[in-house]
Amino acid sequence: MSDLIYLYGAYTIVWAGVFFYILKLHIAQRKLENEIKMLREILNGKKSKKNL
Amino acid sequence: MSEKILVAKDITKSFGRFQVLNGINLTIKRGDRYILFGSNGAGKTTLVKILSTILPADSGELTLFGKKIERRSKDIKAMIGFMSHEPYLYNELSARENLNFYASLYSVKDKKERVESLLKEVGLYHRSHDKIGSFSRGMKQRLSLARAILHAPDIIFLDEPYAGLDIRAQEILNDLIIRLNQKGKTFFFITHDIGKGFEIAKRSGVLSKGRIVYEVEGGEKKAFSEKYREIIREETG
Amino acid sequence: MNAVKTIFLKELMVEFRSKQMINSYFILSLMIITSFRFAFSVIDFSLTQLASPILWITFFFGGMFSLSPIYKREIEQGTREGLLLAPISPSSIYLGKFLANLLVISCLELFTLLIFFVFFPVDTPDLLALLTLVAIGTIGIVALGNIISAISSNLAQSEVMLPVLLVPVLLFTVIMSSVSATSNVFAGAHLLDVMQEIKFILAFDVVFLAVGYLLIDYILED
Amino acid sequence: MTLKNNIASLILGIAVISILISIYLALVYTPSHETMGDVQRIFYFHVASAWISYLAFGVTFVAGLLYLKSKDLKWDTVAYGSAEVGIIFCTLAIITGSLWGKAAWGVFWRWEDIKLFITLVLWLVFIAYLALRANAKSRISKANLSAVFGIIGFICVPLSFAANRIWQQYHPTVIATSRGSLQASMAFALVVAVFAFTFLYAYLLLTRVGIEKMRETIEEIKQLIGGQNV
Repeated sequence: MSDLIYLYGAYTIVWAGVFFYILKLHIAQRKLENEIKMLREILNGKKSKKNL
Repeated sequence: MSEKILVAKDITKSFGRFQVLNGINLTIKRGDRYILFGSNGAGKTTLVKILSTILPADSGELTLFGKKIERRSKDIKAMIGFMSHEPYLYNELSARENLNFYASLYSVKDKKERVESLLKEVGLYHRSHDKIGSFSRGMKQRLSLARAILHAPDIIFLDEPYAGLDIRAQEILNDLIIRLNQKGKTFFFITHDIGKGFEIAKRSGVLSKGRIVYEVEGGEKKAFSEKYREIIREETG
Repeated sequence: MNAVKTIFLKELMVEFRSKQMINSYFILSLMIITSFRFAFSVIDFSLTQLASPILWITFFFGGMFSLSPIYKREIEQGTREGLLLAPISPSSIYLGKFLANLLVISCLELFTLLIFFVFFPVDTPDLLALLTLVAIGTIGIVALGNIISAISSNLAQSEVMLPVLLVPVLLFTVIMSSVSATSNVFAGAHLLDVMQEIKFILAFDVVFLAVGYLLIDYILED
Repeated sequence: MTLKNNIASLILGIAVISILISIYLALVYTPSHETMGDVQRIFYFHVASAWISYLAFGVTFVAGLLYLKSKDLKWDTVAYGSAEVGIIFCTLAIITGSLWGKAAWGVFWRWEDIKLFITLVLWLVFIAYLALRANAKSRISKANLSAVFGIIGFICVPLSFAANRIWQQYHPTVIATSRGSLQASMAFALVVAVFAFTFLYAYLLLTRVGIEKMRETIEEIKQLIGGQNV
């Protein structure tokens, strides 16, 4: 039965690996989305200033 | 004087997200001596590399000798000479071996006589057996010009040819260019230095932010350099 | 064809004047062979079994590091644009360089083989089989080494990147097949006995040459 | 943008549901293996990870070819994203494979096993691929060089797979452990696991490519802002 430790190990590694990768991607995505939003605002602000 | 040998239409080029050339329009006729001025980073080297077919453009149309340029068109390359501030020569080889190598690449006829006469023309005949690793910058540049005109090209591009040359070497280079131009060769230069090229230009232009913003035929040096300074001031804000 | 010959001759001339490849090959192969010899002088080992891997590791590392300057020196001297300007196809640059390096490295390997037999005197009943294997294995090393050298010369840290890129592709294809065949030859096999390996190594050679011939254009372009 | 997000959510949904089903199938529905017992249940997700890594590297190969043909950087982004996702699954496959090996053979790694070997070669090739991209000097040269290297690396694999069979003749052959013939229920669980992971891969690739595109948008906007400063 001690072999089961390998089963637990394998499942833990697979799902933890997938989970952390997805997490990492989502954090990166959020950060970039915010950055784009911020930059767009700066850009629009500049445009409206120029038009005045 | 009438045949258009180079026509560029809306040439653009970017490196990744960085737009270097923003739509270049340019026509060069046979027998021209065209000098394009521009500050560092204006895209001069990129432009001359595209015109001489080393680099492909992203978009736009380039016609040389009435033929549209596609990827690596060999017959057009044989009609182009290119001299850069890099000599494109092998330090391990002698002056003669370097020229022989390029003569074979271009399948020059009567290779031997052609190389001999060019070595004489650029004043390096007495050093032709020495490895060019020992040559001065001016000597290398002269040999580089010999390399560029080896295959009797119809148009010769020069990329900052005066870089690192002393006044004597500059004079020799200018003499050579004018002599060759009188024989019917077309020249296209780029440089950032108004002091050195303007005298021998038939036409001059200014490249700024990836566009040719000013062109003049002949003209006063003083007026031109004032205009040039104005453009550069505008560029840096 | 003319262009290939011109590049071939230029490459040989530059190499024999600068001796970049030749020097690094000699030093490296001598180091590897002697250090293996010293390492195995402390333990008992079977000469026939270990000779083949040692020989190929020497060829592999010698070839790898001596191939590193072949495109890099064109870039450092600024002659790459000169070649790209010329009315020749990039494939002939690849072929010319490949043939020149093949000649240089083959000569170096023959010399290495002599040193090797002095240090590791293995029986080789069929010398022809050994030489055939060395020849076709070398074609593979040089064909792929040329492509990877061209790739790494355009990268930052090119000295590190060359082995990083070359090892996974070369070691598990040409080198392992050659090691396996050569150890059979040392164990007494004849040319016909190792035909299967030879076919595989030849297949690798063809694939690498074809890839280099077809794709070198994209590598040389900036 | 929203349509794309919807598609991504749909794919993620399918992936999550099918993963839950496949976990149930793998842990509960299938019987214990005759000789290996419950440890054999590693096998489903091990095979699925390995399959996804082959698929991902295959996508990198094809995208590399398409890039060289079209010179469209979009394909290069796909190739890069797929290589990264492939490395993740390849790593998972190697770890689970060696755990399975420890249970089945008593050792973590058998050099004689051709599938382990090829997976390791692929892993090394694509680690080298990522290292190449990290050291490229410009965007274009990154795309060109990595496409060429990805092509070389990928076409070497089947050949080295075939050649490996010949080297094996001279290795002492370890008795091959027979997995036994797959029972129908086991085969079904495996198919579901592969299906689930394929959707997981599709979702990860979409997200990864999306992130790369956002990075490029940011560069673009920054240039626009910089341009207006003058």
